[in-house]
Amino acid sequence: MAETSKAGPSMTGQQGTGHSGTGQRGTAFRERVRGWLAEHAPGGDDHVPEASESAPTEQQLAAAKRFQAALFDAGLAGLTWPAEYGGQGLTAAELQIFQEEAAAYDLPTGVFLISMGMCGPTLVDLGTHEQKVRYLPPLLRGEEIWCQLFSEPGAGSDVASLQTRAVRDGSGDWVVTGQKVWTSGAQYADFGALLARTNPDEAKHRGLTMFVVDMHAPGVTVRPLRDMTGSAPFNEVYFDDVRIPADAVIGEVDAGWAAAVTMLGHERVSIGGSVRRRYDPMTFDSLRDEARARGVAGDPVVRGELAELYAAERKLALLNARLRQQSDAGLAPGARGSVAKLAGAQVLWQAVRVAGLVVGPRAIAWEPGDPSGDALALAINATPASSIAGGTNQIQRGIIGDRVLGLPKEPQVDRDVPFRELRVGTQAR
Amino acid sequence: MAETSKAGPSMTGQQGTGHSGTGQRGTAFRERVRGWLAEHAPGGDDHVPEASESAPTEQQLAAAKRFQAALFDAGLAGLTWPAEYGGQGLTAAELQIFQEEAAAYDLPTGVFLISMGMCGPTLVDLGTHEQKVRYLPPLLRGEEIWCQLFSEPGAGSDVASLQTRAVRDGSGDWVVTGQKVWTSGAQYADFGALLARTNPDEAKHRGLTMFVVDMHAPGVTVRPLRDMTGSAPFNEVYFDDVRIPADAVIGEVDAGWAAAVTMLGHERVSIGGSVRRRYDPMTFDSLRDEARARGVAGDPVVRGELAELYAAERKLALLNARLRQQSDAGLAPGARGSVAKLAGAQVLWQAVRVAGLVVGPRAIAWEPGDPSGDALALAINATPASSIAGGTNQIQRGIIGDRVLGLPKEPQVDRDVPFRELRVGTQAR
Amino acid sequence: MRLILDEEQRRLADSVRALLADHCPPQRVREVMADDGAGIDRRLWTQLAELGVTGLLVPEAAGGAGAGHVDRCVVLAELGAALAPVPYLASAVLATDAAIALGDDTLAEDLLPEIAAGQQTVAVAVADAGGRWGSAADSVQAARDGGHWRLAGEAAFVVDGPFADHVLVYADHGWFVVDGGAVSWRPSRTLDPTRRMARAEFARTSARYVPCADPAGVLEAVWQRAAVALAAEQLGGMRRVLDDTVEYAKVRVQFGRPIGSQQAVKHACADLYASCEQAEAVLWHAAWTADHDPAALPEAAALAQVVLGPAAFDTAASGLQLHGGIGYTWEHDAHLYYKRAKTSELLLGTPAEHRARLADALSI
Amino acid sequence: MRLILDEEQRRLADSVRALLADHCPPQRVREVMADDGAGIDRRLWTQLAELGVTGLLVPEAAGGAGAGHVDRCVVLAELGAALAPVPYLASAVLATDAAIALGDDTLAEDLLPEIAAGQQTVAVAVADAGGRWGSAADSVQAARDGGHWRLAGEAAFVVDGPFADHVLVYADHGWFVVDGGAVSWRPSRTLDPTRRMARAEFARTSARYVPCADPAGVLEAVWQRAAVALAAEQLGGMRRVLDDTVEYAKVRVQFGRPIGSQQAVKHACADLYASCEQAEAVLWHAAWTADHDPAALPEAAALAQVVLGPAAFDTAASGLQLHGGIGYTWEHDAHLYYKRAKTSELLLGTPAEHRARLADALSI
Repeated sequence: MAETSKAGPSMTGQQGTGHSGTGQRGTAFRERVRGWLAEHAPGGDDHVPEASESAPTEQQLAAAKRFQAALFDAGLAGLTWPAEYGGQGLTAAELQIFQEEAAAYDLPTGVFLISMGMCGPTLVDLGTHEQKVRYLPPLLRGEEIWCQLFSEPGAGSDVASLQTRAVRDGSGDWVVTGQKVWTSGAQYADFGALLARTNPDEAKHRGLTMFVVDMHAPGVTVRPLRDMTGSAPFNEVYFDDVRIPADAVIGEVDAGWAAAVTMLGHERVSIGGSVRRRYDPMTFDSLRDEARARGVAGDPVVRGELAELYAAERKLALLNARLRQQSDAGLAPGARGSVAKLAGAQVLWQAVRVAGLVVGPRAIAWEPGDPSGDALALAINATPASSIAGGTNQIQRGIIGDRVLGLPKEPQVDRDVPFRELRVGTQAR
Repeated sequence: MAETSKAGPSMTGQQGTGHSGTGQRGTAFRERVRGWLAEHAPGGDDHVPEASESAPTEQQLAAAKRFQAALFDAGLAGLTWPAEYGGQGLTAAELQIFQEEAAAYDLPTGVFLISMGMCGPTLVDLGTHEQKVRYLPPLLRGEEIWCQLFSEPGAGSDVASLQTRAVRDGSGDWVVTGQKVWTSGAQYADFGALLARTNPDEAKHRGLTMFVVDMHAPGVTVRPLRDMTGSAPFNEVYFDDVRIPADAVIGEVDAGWAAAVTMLGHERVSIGGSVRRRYDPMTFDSLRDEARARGVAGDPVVRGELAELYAAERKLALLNARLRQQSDAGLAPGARGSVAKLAGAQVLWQAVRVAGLVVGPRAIAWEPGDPSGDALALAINATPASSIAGGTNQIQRGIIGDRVLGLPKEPQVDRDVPFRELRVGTQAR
Repeated sequence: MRLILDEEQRRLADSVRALLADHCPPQRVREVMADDGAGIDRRLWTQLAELGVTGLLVPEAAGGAGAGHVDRCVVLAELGAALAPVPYLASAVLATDAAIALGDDTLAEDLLPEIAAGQQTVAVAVADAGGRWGSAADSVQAARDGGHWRLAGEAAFVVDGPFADHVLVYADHGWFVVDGGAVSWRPSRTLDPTRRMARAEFARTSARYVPCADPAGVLEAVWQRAAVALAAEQLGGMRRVLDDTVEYAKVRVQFGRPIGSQQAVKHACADLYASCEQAEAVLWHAAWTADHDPAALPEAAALAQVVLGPAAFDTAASGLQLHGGIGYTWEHDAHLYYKRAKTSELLLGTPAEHRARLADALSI
Repeated sequence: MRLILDEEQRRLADSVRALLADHCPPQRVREVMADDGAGIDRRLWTQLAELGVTGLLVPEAAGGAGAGHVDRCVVLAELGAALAPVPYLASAVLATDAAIALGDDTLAEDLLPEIAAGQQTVAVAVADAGGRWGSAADSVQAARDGGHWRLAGEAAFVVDGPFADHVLVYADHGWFVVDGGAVSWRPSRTLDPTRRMARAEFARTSARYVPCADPAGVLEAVWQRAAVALAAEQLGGMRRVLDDTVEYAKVRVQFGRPIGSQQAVKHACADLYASCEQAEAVLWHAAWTADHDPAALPEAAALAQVVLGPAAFDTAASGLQLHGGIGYTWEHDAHLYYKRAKTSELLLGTPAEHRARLADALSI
């Protein structure tokens, strides 16, 4: 690793190890990115938190949009998107280089994560030419933000059991009624990718359709949803007879499940490749420093636990690096990305345990002015999200078993039942 | 615990803690048992191993039968069985006292474990008067030994999918063909409790019947089955047109599943209450002594691991003691006994890990003359049995979920299918 | 050794549970939690006193019930299950045990009848800012000032300190009692919003010295009894989480059937149950030992925290996980048990320290 | 840093795998295992030599392939998957690495060509009866006897010792080479019947001293390379167990459907897969580091054993468990992987010692 020690991301974090794209073109691109970031990356105040932290302020939102516009102007937005719609038409290698360089900064890109990582790529894949022309350039210029509207109170892991209805009226428009939940960014999003049931007489995976919905349309109500950390990075979104024009369908009518699978595939990649915050109390680096500061780093038990935590982080980082190398070599990670998600959650849970040993009672009560106490508590309280959000650990194991290992499916009692006859959520029977 | 410190079982083993039956009658009985054992309990050479050790020698077998006869003569055999059939007509309290006192010895009762713990009690519950008169007294006198014939190569966890057939011929006799496996003691058993399919047109749980089978009958072939420890405490038993008279049915024809459930209920109690060997390398006591002998007991990591192992043993021992107290108070353990089985396996797996830390490389290679090396290797190699034999951990968790917690059943694809249409084992489709 | 409750103890559990069901539903816990001015539920505390459970370990002569640790653990398990915001751990456990163990008649006569009657609450300050049990011995200094003593310095992790009428302080390796109102309190931020803790600042604070032959012995005795009492709270939380999770698994439908019919959920529930059952046996053993076999208490108390600490947290975390997204919301109660369990796991030291204590008791 | 195999390495893996499939099926492993006279499969060893893999790390000048650790790990993974009874770990890893690290031309010229050609095998003796790496330094004494040296004492845990033509001994804190035939061997009983170990007794055994500036440094270098090589074997075993278990889960029917459709089995298989994938990344990183970044090897090698040791055992144990009763039989191969994995987990020290090594490397 000597060759990579000069710069770049922490070698011990969950993020990548080593660099990709060492060809000449890659080197030139890396230099350009590095130079641009050194000049334009804003300071920590502009940091826009991702989910499981608090919602961004107006100022942060404005700064984020400005930064995205600057990225666009510099030719660094939509690296892998078609040039025709404002992208740069480059490859995954350049994207990887950009992420590696960006990892050294706390870029204010959090609010665009879903827009850029999920909604945009899905439009690239499935949108009509008109949709791409209308939506992609403003997105890349930081003018419009998107959110994703899949989950419902009664449809968590089992997304396909969702109950939000879209009914076509005489004019050809659709009228939407229902409730979504866990929607990041709904309070500031301009558009949403909405999954709704268009044919309840079909089995649950059939009869769904994906729409572009204008979040400012009449009948859309957004309510913040507090999570267990006490902050409200998510929302509930209510649809009360919201009208959507016929040309807002993404993909085909009643083929929404396939569109959703496409989008969730981008989500896994996006999660695996997301940029980590520079300071996180729940890492080996932080906890080793804590242990040193508290004088317990020499305790053999603490030492062993720290070494195990390092090993857990490192094996995950190396797994991710290997997945990327395989991907570069033409073997897309696909469902194997679930391994990284599963392992990532396990590392965090392990870190919570180690934090208790290292920090001791100070992890449970601290002085009001002590930001490290607040940060540690937030990290402890955010950890359950790692094994729940984006598909629970149980769901990830099922994905690995079914799609990677090819194990036989469980008996599916809901496969061929018309949706209107199905029990879902916790509704009365 | 000061009041219980004078005698009795190890306070740290997985076996009980504290004594039951402190009433006057109990005290007198305890004195009698203690006195008799002090006088009659044979030395270690007569020890008859249980499953997962090697098969007993002829001499051990003879000694075991003599010891059982002596127990019978002393009025200490079949403590809870009806006096009418040779038992003592006492209560679970006396049995508990006996087991507590016996725990201090290495009694040669291993070969009778299944006879006394499972087959006998099932005959008491379900046998005809004639069957009880014929079979129970010789069993208690140590003259006849029984084995249990349920499991088959294709029917492990799913016992009810067994394929051994019993067909009634013109004379009213039954003719049995098939193969059993995992049969402890078949090589020296005189009788077996056989579960066979008598009606393959019924669903799998129906159409089974339990029989008494004479293990010396023509057509019965017993072959030793080596397990991963290298010893052969189990057997395969082949039935090749074995004739069984009509009066050998235990319970009702085609009601064998209920009979099997009755017998397996006794098995759980029997496992929970079985007498432990005095020396076992895979206990806290042994590993603490090992650690001291090797000078690593002061290592903080080893110390912590030993304390955790102690805690695991102790919480299981206390759980068992509590189950007994509840049982004495009228709350039968029932399916909750699965918790003890599950926890018992977890303790052993934990001990294997701790043994590695304590013993180090000497656990993997040792001098030919070193019995502690052999014993430790045997214990490491026998540990998988703890989470497989008598129902895998997975099966135990299902039992707890279904019967203790009342969680909904899984979809059962084989519930109402005639057996002959069902896929079982690994047979071709 | 008795590991199951008798009829009277079950009735005690029932009556506390009924009181809490009526007067301390989750909504009430959240009201108190949100009100930094209140911090504890004084009405509920009075009701518990009227029920006669605030002075369970106080001798009858001092107006208490003269009952045992098992009885007190019965109450604590219910309080832990309900996350009841009352100063029971501070006043009816830590302070009561310290006042009894100190063996000073004047102190006992002053404090115990008031504690038993629920008229006054008492807190205990034994730790410095690092949180190690007994470390206040060095962070709070005592000096004689004429006929009085004065304390100077700081103690932290004082559970329910700001609401206490008196504070027992382990200062300068001895025991002192001070008026709660004479202490300068700085409420701490806490992981668990239902368990208040504070720093106590002493600035030449007038104190009364409590004569005691073995102050460190009292400190240790209080730890052991606190370890048992906290374990009872932990068990109560575990039981509640298990019950809620099993109930949810029965009604929540995904993929066309209740999630409890899925092995991933069912087997996890079975593991929770197995953990609870063993934890419960360990708890009642520890409580019984505190009552009947004090010589074995160092081991039994350490065992209780070695087992219950991590088990309660794992149970809370697993229960939350099995609820999925709803369990991660502020509105659902799962997070309150999660935060309480993590707090309890570290309140009396880290799991590694508890293991070391157990190893000491076993002479490993 | 490269964590995936290139085309040539994949061909190497394929050719070794094909050879082992033909000449080292499980039945063959069991034959050699049952034959205490044989102990190793000499014919297979010759075939591996003909394939050119016994001298992968031997420089081309000495008749070897001059290849790297990644290539050798490719071979070791296949040998581990097949449990091949050949002295590869002893001769092509431990002895080769020691001979290279010692840097003594005479020794290298004597041993390396023979090792590469598969004509002779060499064992390494570094541990005393307690098994700690390097402890033979004290249990075997060296004394000068005229122009010669003589060794006296005992070394243990000598992998494939009795079959070796030469033995490299770490005696008296220096390195010596002795004739295998001059050593008095006492075969040990081993947990793993497919990996032979023995005690070597030296009684004024004639030895040749190997001049070396830093004998302890060589000892450490050999450990690090052995840790990487053993990790490759461990990975091979893990992959085989995973494949066998998944295959079995697809065909074994219980309760009317394949057990692999049950979440208890499916999710356990997923966990095995996740463990394997991470272990593989760690292994190739360690091998790459050994080839390209020696300064980082202490960390990477310790990491490999911290991760692969327990992971391989847990995988073997879980795979056996998922086979149920059949996995517990002698006839099924699951137990061979279980015993090998436990052996490998402890062969180079305990997991706690590996963690301590990693902590050292990280300067914790």
